[in-house]
Amino acid sequence: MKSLLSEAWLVASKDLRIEARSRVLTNQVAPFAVLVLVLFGFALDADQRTLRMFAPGLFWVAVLLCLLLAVQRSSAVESADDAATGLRMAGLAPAAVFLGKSAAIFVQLLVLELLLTAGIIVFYGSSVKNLFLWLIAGLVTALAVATTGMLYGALASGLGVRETLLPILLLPVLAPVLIGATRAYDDALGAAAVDGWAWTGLLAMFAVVASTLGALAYGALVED
Amino acid sequence: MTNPTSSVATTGSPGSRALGLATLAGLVGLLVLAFVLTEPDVRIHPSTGQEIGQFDAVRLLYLHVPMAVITYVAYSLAAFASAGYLIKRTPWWDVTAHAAAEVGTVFCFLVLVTGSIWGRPVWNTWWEWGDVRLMTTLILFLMFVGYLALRRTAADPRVQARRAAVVALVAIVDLPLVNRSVEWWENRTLHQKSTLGELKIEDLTLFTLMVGFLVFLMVFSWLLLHRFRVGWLTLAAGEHQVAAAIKERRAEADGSGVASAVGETS
Amino acid sequence: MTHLGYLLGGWGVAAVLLTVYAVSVVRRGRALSVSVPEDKRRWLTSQNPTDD
Amino acid sequence: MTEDLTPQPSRPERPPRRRGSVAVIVLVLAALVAVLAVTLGDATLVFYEVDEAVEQRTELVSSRFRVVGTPLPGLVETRLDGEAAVVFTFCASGVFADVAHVGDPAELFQPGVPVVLQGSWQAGSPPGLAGLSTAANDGWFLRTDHMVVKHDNDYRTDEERTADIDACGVTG
Repeated sequence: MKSLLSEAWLVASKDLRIEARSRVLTNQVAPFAVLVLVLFGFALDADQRTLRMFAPGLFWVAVLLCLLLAVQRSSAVESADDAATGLRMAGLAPAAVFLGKSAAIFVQLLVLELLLTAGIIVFYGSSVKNLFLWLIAGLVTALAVATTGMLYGALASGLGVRETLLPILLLPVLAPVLIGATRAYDDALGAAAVDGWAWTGLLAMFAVVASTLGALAYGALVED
Repeated sequence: MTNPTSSVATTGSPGSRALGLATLAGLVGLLVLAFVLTEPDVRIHPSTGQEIGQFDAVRLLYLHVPMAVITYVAYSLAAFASAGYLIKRTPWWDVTAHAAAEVGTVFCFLVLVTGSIWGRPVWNTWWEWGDVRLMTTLILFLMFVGYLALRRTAADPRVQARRAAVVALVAIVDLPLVNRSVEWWENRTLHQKSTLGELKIEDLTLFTLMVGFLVFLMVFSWLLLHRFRVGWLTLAAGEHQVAAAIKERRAEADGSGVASAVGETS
Repeated sequence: MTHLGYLLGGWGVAAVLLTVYAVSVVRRGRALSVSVPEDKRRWLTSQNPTDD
Repeated sequence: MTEDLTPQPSRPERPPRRRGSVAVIVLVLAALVAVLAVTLGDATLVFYEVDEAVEQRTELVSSRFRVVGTPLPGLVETRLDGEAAVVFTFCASGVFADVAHVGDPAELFQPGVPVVLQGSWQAGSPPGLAGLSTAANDGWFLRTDHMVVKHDNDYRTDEERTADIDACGVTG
């Protein structure tokens, strides 16, 4: 168990170092996320009340779009120069590779969520009414979508049509997560009267199952 | 038509032809039951004295409900065969899973469309976001659309089969939610509860629905059989082409003396 | 009959789609059958095929 | 050229192995179903019933929601803010609320048949309140703009199924 975690940490820190050096997150994904928020603003005709009401849903749609980019990036890093073979040859447990790469996506999503929260406060006039719920729901949703995204990233990788196949495979599976995360943020941002904690519980369960399933299935998916 | 070795090569066999004819006869029978023999759903409200019910729109349910059940059957079979493939790793399981998923998706699409057409007059809406069964069915459909998209990639068949099996197994998680949603969200969702579960149906209406199940099970079986054979032929054609190509190259090699040129002896 | 348009639409779309799909499957089968020798089409053989 | 290069009939790509992990995956999937079912059951609230909507009026005020109930006999056709509206009393579990529904009602809409309405609470009285015999008249009404009929699952003959209809005090 200890070695699994330390191997996962190795993989995660490797991916994060690559992201830090390539600056794809800061130079491309983050501006894209803000752009999505701005586009929603244009589309909804800049009505502050409407925007505030729909801010939770728009927030999570933006996160899912960024997730697609992050997962594509994560697989692209491995397929370039056949680095994936290198990883396998290094004798790392597939579960550790899965958890490590998911953790790297998770960290990137957290950065994006912070940025997007600032974005909806500035552009839509939202305010965080329940800071603790905002934090916990943001963490568990990021975990749920990062692990699910990583699993489907592995499913779609190496087929030559990853860019188009990944969204159609991944987004339907994440539909329940989108519903739950939106309801949780409805509560956290005071956009609607719902019980955000009940939904956060659901999201946490989803995250646990997705991590377990991903860690178990990843090995079978990458062995070729 | 009945000669299995007729000059036209088909995926038909005597059994499948008999099944096909029986299915067509069954469909005609179902149409007569659904449109001629059964009554529209009308009753008198006990207190207001007004006519209430679905009226003739109920005739769409003899189509919609059996197809929904067949969708469950098809997707369950696809998931079962996918699990079978992951354990046995033989093409038979993979071809079965693919065939069941494809036919199931045709049925699932029709379930969504006919449900929508029924919902417009009866519910007053083509689509209702406040209905859990509608949402879970749509997600199920989209997940299997993704499955079929994955199957159309030009990957190594074994890689593709393995990944498709995982996609099908994850997708099938949604199926119990679709099926049980009307019970779990009993007073929270628009969809009516199962009629058969509580036996709130009788006589000719029940009989027609049962005939509907049987007929659409036959339609499904016929389509599955032929779709399976198409999948099987696709595999065989691939192998046969490779074999023929090797034979051809070999013939060329023998003819031009390449074999001796490269020092091979036979 | 009330809602006749909806009834025709619902049954019609099912009939059309199922027919189109069935025809496409049969046609795919015919096209492929030509390129496969008869012994690979095991539903044509008289004895029951073994599971492989 | 003694070795046969033609492809062999398909055979297992490798012997079956790790049945255990397949079993674990199946178990995890089963757990996911259970988890989704239990948590969704707690967390999802697609509709409020009329009595819940009345009870939680202070929390619900200013938000849009769906509410299910049975319209009582006595429909008043009127206008609200210049649009055609139908005003009636809505009931579930013996709790009443007044409704002003803007726009065309559903084709199969009639008293005694449960409907789901989408809208929000408004303070005041709906127009045409005086025409309702069983009005709640509590200083609030539901202003709704989307109506769907909640159909039941009963297809029996009149004698048996009428006994089951939730009358909700619909006494004519």
